Amino acid sequence: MARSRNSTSTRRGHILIERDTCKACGLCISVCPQQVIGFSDTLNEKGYYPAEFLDQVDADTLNHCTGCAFCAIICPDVAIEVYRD
Amino acid sequence: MARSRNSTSTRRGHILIERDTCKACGLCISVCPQQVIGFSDTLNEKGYYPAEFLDQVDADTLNHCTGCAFCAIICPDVAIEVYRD
Amino acid sequence: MKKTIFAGFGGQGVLMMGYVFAVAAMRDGLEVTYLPSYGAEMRGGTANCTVVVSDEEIFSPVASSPDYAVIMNKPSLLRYENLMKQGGVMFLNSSVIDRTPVRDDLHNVPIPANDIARKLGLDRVTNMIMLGAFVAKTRLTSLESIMNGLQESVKGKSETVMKLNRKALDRGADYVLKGTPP
Amino acid sequence: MKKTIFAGFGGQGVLMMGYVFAVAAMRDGLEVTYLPSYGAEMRGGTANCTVVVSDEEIFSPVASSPDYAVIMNKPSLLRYENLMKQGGVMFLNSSVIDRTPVRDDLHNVPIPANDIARKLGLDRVTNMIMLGAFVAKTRLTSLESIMNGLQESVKGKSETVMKLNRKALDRGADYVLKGTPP
Amino acid sequence: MTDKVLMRGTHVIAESAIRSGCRFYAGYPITPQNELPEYMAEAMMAIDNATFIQAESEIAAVNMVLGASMAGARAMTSSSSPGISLKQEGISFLAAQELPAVIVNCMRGGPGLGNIAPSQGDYFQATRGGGHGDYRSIVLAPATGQELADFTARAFDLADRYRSPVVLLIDGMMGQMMEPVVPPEFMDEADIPYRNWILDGARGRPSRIIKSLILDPAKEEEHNWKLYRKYENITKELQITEAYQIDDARLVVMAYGTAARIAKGAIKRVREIGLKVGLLRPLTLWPFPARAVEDASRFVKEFLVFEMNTGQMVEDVRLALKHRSEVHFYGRPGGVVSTPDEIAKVITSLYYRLHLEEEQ
Amino acid sequence: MTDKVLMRGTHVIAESAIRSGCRFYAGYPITPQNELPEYMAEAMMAIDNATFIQAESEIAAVNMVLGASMAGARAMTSSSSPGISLKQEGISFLAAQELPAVIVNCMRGGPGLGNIAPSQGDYFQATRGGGHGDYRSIVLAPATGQELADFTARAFDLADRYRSPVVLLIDGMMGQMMEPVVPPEFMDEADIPYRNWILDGARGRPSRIIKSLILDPAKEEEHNWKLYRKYENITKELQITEAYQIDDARLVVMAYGTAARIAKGAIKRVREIGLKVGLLRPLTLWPFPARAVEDASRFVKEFLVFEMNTGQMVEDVRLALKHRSEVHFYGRPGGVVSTPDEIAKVITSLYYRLHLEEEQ
Amino acid sequence: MSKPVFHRPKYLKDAPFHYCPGCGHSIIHRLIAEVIEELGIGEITIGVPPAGCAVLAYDYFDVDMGEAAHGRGCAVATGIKRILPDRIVFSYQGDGDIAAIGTAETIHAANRGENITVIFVNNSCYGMTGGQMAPTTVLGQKTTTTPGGRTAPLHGTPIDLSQMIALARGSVYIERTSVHSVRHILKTKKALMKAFTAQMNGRGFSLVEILSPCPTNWKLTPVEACDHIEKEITKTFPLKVIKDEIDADRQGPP
Amino acid sequence: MSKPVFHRPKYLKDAPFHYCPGCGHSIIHRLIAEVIEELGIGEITIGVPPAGCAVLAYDYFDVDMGEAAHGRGCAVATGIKRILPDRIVFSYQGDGDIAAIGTAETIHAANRGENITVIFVNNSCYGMTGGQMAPTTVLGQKTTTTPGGRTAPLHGTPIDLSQMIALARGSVYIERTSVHSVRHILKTKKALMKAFTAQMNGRGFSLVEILSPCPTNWKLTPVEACDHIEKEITKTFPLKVIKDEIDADRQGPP
Ligand SMILES: Cc1ncc(C[n+]2csc(CCOP(=O)(O)OP(=O)(O)O)c2C)c(N)n1
Ligand SMILES: Cc1ncc(C[n+]2csc(CCOP(=O)(O)OP(=O)(O)O)c2C)c(N)n1
Ligand code: SF4
Ligand code: SF4
Ligand code: SF4
Ligand code: SF4
Ligand code: SF4
Ligand code: SF4
Ligand SMILES: [Mg+2]
Ligand SMILES: [Mg+2]
Repeated sequence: MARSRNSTSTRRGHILIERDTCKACGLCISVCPQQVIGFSDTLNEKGYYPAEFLDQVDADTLNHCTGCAFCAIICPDVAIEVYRD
Repeated sequence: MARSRNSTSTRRGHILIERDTCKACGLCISVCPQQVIGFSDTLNEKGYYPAEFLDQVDADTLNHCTGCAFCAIICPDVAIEVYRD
Repeated sequence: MKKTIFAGFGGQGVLMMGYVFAVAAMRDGLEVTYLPSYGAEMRGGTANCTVVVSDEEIFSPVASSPDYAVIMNKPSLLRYENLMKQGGVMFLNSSVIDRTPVRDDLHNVPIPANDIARKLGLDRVTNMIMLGAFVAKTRLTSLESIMNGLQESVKGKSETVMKLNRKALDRGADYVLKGTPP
Repeated sequence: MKKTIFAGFGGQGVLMMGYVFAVAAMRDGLEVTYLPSYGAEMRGGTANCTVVVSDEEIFSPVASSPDYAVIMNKPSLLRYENLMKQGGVMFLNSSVIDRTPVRDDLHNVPIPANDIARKLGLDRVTNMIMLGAFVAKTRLTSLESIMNGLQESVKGKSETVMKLNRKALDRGADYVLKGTPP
Repeated sequence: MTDKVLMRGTHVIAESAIRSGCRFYAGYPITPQNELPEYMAEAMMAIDNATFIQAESEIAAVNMVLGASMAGARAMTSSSSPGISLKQEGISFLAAQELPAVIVNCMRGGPGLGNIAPSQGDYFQATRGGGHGDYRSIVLAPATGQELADFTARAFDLADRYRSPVVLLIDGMMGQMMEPVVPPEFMDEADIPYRNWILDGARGRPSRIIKSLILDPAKEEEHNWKLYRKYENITKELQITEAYQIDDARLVVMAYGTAARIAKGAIKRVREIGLKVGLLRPLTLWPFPARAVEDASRFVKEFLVFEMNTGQMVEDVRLALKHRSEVHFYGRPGGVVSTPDEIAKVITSLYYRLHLEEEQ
Repeated sequence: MTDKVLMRGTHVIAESAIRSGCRFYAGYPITPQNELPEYMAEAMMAIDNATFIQAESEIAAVNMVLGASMAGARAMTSSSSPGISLKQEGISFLAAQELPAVIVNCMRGGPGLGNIAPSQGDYFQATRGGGHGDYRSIVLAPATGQELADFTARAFDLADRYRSPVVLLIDGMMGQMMEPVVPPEFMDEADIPYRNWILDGARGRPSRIIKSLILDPAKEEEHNWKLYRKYENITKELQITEAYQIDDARLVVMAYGTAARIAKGAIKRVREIGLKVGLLRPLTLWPFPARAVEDASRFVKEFLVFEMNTGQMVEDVRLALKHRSEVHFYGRPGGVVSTPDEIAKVITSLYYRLHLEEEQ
Repeated sequence: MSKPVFHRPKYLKDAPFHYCPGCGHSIIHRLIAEVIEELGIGEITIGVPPAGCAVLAYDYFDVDMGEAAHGRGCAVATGIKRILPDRIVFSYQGDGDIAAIGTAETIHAANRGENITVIFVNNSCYGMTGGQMAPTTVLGQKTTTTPGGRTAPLHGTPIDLSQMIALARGSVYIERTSVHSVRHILKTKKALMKAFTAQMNGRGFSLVEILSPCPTNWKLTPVEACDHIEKEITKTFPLKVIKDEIDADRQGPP
Repeated sequence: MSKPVFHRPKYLKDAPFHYCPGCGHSIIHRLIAEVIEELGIGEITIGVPPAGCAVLAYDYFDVDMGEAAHGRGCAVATGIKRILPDRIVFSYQGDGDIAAIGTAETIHAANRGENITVIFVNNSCYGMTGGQMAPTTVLGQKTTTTPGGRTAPLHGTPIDLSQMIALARGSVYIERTSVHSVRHILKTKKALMKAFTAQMNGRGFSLVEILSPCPTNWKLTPVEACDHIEKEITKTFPLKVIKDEIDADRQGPP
């Protein structure tokens, strides 16, 4: 699996956020231990700036998703799917 | 005050029972420590055989009213007045 | 159509009297209504019921001007005397009613029911004595029907009790028919 | 009688716009009704209000075929375009509405209100910019009345804030009257 | 004849309900209908899968019935006037959610706490919907022990057929009085029509919702008109009356329940002195039997409405008559039970006043 | 002019109540009237001896009001349809105990949970007494912000004068809409008429009882007729209508509240095309202004009743008309608010249908 | 010379009680009247009677009395007290009235800390309506709606409303007493004194639950009924002070 | 190959929630749906939604759902369960719904030991009607009917209904949890599991009270709202198992 260049650990999981389901509550961001979720800077269909997974395969993040599912567990709108890689 | 002939102690109190107010519940009789209340054998206006004070001045009772007011305290129909002699 | 009111004190078996009579009349094939007094507010008060028997549809089950009254105590006499239909008949439990009615257009049948009952050894059948007298005099039903009614209403009563009841009914009937003294 | 609907997203100050306009019109001596959307079931949904001004009695405060609409976001455009009276005027916050109306019998007045507001340094006055444009164009009331209305509705607001609002109103007005670019 | 039993009105209803398949009863004590829950308490215990609950309040009772009805049971509650007032929200919900249920109101004198004597003060409440919104309950008004039996059975059928609450509107006298009665047959539970709308778990079918919240006014309007059409249907199909000596009548008395019994007695008396008076008795109060009233108005020009209240059904009579005949009213509110003699006097004096010239 | 304020209907009622001496409010949240208790919560805090209670339920609220009224306060509660259903027992008690109180029903679409849109589905409940027994509440139906102010003040006066519950029957739109309003004057509490019946402790006078339990039917009947006479009096003294262009009208529309506003707009439109149509608007729903309707029926032979329900007031119109004129009905239940245009169309098509021959 | 040591209290009207022989309501009425007299509050007291056997309480108490609908005593008392905070307001309620239909009104009045006194007469049945099960009916007790005796699985268990009310933070004084013996009657009077005094001092919600014999519906003689309380009912409803925070500082949050 | 470790539960319909951003109702819905799925009871479950923000719950749960009037969830659930004792019945109620207008229905259902599960969502306000004070509103909290913040003397103190219900002898399992953090969400799910399982085993009344953020009416961001629960609300409503008698022998008298 391709990893981003300057990350020290490897990505063990990833998440999918349903962009148009997200209401930008920010809870996932607040609970992600790896801080790999942030807000998008474009509006979604509903009119929110939805959450966005930063640790994409080719992204340049410091930490990496562990697949812990914290984000999904707290997401009120069931907008997140979590995968262990 | 005249006392009954063969009583050993003296009467220290007496009660008045409103005959027609009494409903013959028998509670006064059950609580009188001196057992100086009983049922009358004639009906009152309401149709009950009301309670009756046995320790009248000239009555022949073993025990004597002490004026403790137990009877009055428990009488549901406030039919009893108590006097200390 | 004949209206009868049964009235007395709470524990005098007044409702039972009316009920047994109503069942008996029903089994005789008559139309019948039975209306008990009700309402818990009348704590320790009087109990009464009205039975109407008729060979045609009964309109009002209410005791407006009853033809007959079976009166078990004094307060009931005071209360119902005025209601009676002119020429009506009042069966009075003379054991406890010391007063005679004031209206002179009524027939009064005094029965010393408590005394008779005590003779039979059981205060509780006072009502059956009154009922016996009532049936014997009014002929609204028969003592046999009453016994059937009784059987139907108090299922599971012992033979002895039924016999005692029968005796009470008979005594009541005898008293009013033959003047048998208590 | 003129009906205007103000519509947008929850936090866009839509109800305030309508309210201030209604107060202004009232102070001008007009008859006026203001009807907000209500109901907690519309969580996170659109907000709107209808203001009717008239020099005679107003019958229905409801937004049936409004003459004007002040539209703050796209969903509101979709929702209200069809309702508009023929020949009506729609004031569109073109900063966020990327779509043009489909009906060709309406007049559209696009105002890049968010952009103008950002220039003024305060996103929150977007609504005042739209209101300024609306008033300037429709002349249903004056900017002075609006300022009075504003004063009356938001008692205790600081001088600075009021000045900012005034500025916003003017910018909106200027934009539609003189085409002043944001 | 021999299968007749002498039964108290409340017991007749309870027993008939059970025989008609009622398997859920929830109620709260109130005089003069206490013997109904008491009978149920005993009887339901003996039946498998039958529930009696003495609820904590009338409101709880009606909402339990609503739940039981959702779950597919024939369900019933009973109370008397003040308790029925408390059930109004629940009845509105039953109507809105189209849930069958039987509600017995054993009316007493009122308003307020009033008394426990027989009365007919709740006619408006029952027929106009004391709850909120556009809805109706079917309202039945039996007047004899046998009718109590028959109409209780019928109430459950109607409730099912129309998916609607049905009110048995009686009074303290009807509830307490005993008359010879042949209770209805025991219903085979298999005969209760299949209901394809109940909530019993979405096994092998899509999940279901029973609700009355309809946020969109257009859809709520649709629902309202749907209910309305049902009510129109019921109005067409379910007008029940008893007519007594009205063929040659020149005055028709209208009364229901206990009042009707008394009126009948009165009519019998006045017939004996030659007065041409008849009785038209509604057995359905809603739908009000307007057709029968209208028919009668073709040949009778005078109506006397007699109610045990200050005048409620009289409005429906007026509406039905469309001013074709005169309507008079006699009422005794507050729990007073008139005698046939009293009503006979009322009838007689009215009759002579109206027909003086002709009678002479 | 300058003392006019733009106020929401619910706020107008709350403020006017306070100015009219209302010193006790208890209520329970329900849309679309939440702003009324919210306003009270804030305003009452600022007044000495004034009480706002957010009750645990509508039932608690109405019974708190009953207590406050017994103790001599001008007291009010408010709710919307389902909550008003729950208050029915309490309202029956208020009426029976002859206690003044003001009850606001900000009607929504129903029955059941329904929705929160403006509706007039509770007309029957309000005017016929959704509670038990023979009683009535005075029912007022303002239609503008200013009327809300004036009628709130009047409601308290009427409640006191007749010792009766008074219902302000409005709808969600009236409650939410803002209009310019001149609130009523602050009432001097000393001007509230002295009440010689309140419970405030038997100091220097015999103890008093306020109750509605009257076990003796004869006495309860007496009480019922006493209330009835009061109701007759009110019916004589308190029929309020607004007439709009009925002098030459050949068709009269009858509507109240929001429906009347819309109808007025419609009439204005059809007048423009020459149709002779007027509006007769009841401002008192109970007593229903039968006199005005009867008067109108002398020269108008066609009536159109327009309600935001499936047909309720139409019964009162029929009763009042005594079949002297034809009655037509148009209704929109469930929270749908018609437009003046829609009603204009209804009027026009009816008008032409009725007057075709003449119009040609 | 005889000295009267027991007299009819001033605030009991001179009317015979309609209660059954041996009914506890009568005793409780008298105690309340005594307390009112002894506290000197007869001219500032307003009582709220229930729907229940004590529905006619206004015929006995010689103070202002305003009737409440069944179960709504606490709501009505709240309304009165808020308008007349310097008067003494009590509601008198049966166990059906208070612990069934009136559950919410009672708990919430307590929770608001309404400065009223509630007398809760627990006779473990619906007396007035003919002896149905009450929420307080003890297990095994036969009533007209528990013909075979109350059992937990069929009818639920007896509810202890006073304990629940004690959890409501606005309640300051709650005691359960009884009137089945002279000693307990005297204790009950003390409890009533304490409750009314708490109100006079503006302390908040006070309630005295009183176990009370209902010989009629228990189908016992009055003497047996008193015995039944002693031996049976107190097992389910032990007599005790359930809460006493009369002297607690109640200004801050609880 | 990626393995999904979190998916949308089966018994949630594929409909977007109408709740505000960060609303706890949404999380609780999902947890219930997960529990229903994991226990395999989706085809025998019947839910009763409240009047409250969750009034549309039937649009989300893919099980049979029957609407109750405001506050009457426990009464309706009782009716359903008695008719279908082998189905699983739950009611879902807000704090206003259950602890104000529904106080009596809830306490008495618990007291009867109805074998149902109640989910009691405590967001310390009336969410749906716009944020009025609820009985559970904590002291100091500003709501539209406590504009200056709730104070004990003016508005009474927050009510702890779960504690009261624990006193009802027919209740077997009562726990208060929260959904303001991942850890608490997981605990909440466990509590729900336990409650539903208790019902499946016929043990009696179970209730899970869940502290739930209402960012909208608290006027906080969702993240702040969660923080507020942790720091403030749990002071008044501590998280704990309030009662666990699931395994107790409940045949005899209590
Ligand atoms: C709304 C309403 N429901 C029911 C009744 C009937 N009712 C009158 S008193 C009573 C209960 C009496 O029991 P309790 O409160 O324990 O008092 P008790 O008679 O035992 O002293 C009931 C159910 C009523 N009057 N009003
Ligand atoms: C009888 C009745 N009264 C009032 C209402 C209005 N109402 C709907 S939801 C609600 C309370 C909502 O609060 P809560 O139960 O705490 O639920 P939340 O919205 O906070 O989840 C109220 C009062 C109603 N629908 N029915
Ligand atoms: S699964 Fe865990 S690490 Fe990955 S994004 Fe979610 S919270 Fe962060
Ligand atoms: S928790 Fe869910 S709704 Fe909230 S920001 Fe993250 S993805 Fe969006
Ligand atoms: S006062 Fe005491 S001793 Fe005298 S009769 Fe009464 S109980 Fe007995
Ligand atoms: S206690 Fe009173 S009522 Fe009872 S028997 Fe004695 S005197 Fe009579
Ligand atoms: S029924 Fe019981 S509570 Fe009622 S008066 Fe008789 S003994 Fe007292
Ligand atoms: S108002 Fe509160 S409880 Fe309701 S949906 Fe919004 S956040 Fe959730
Ligand atoms: Mg009791
Ligand atoms: Mg809430």
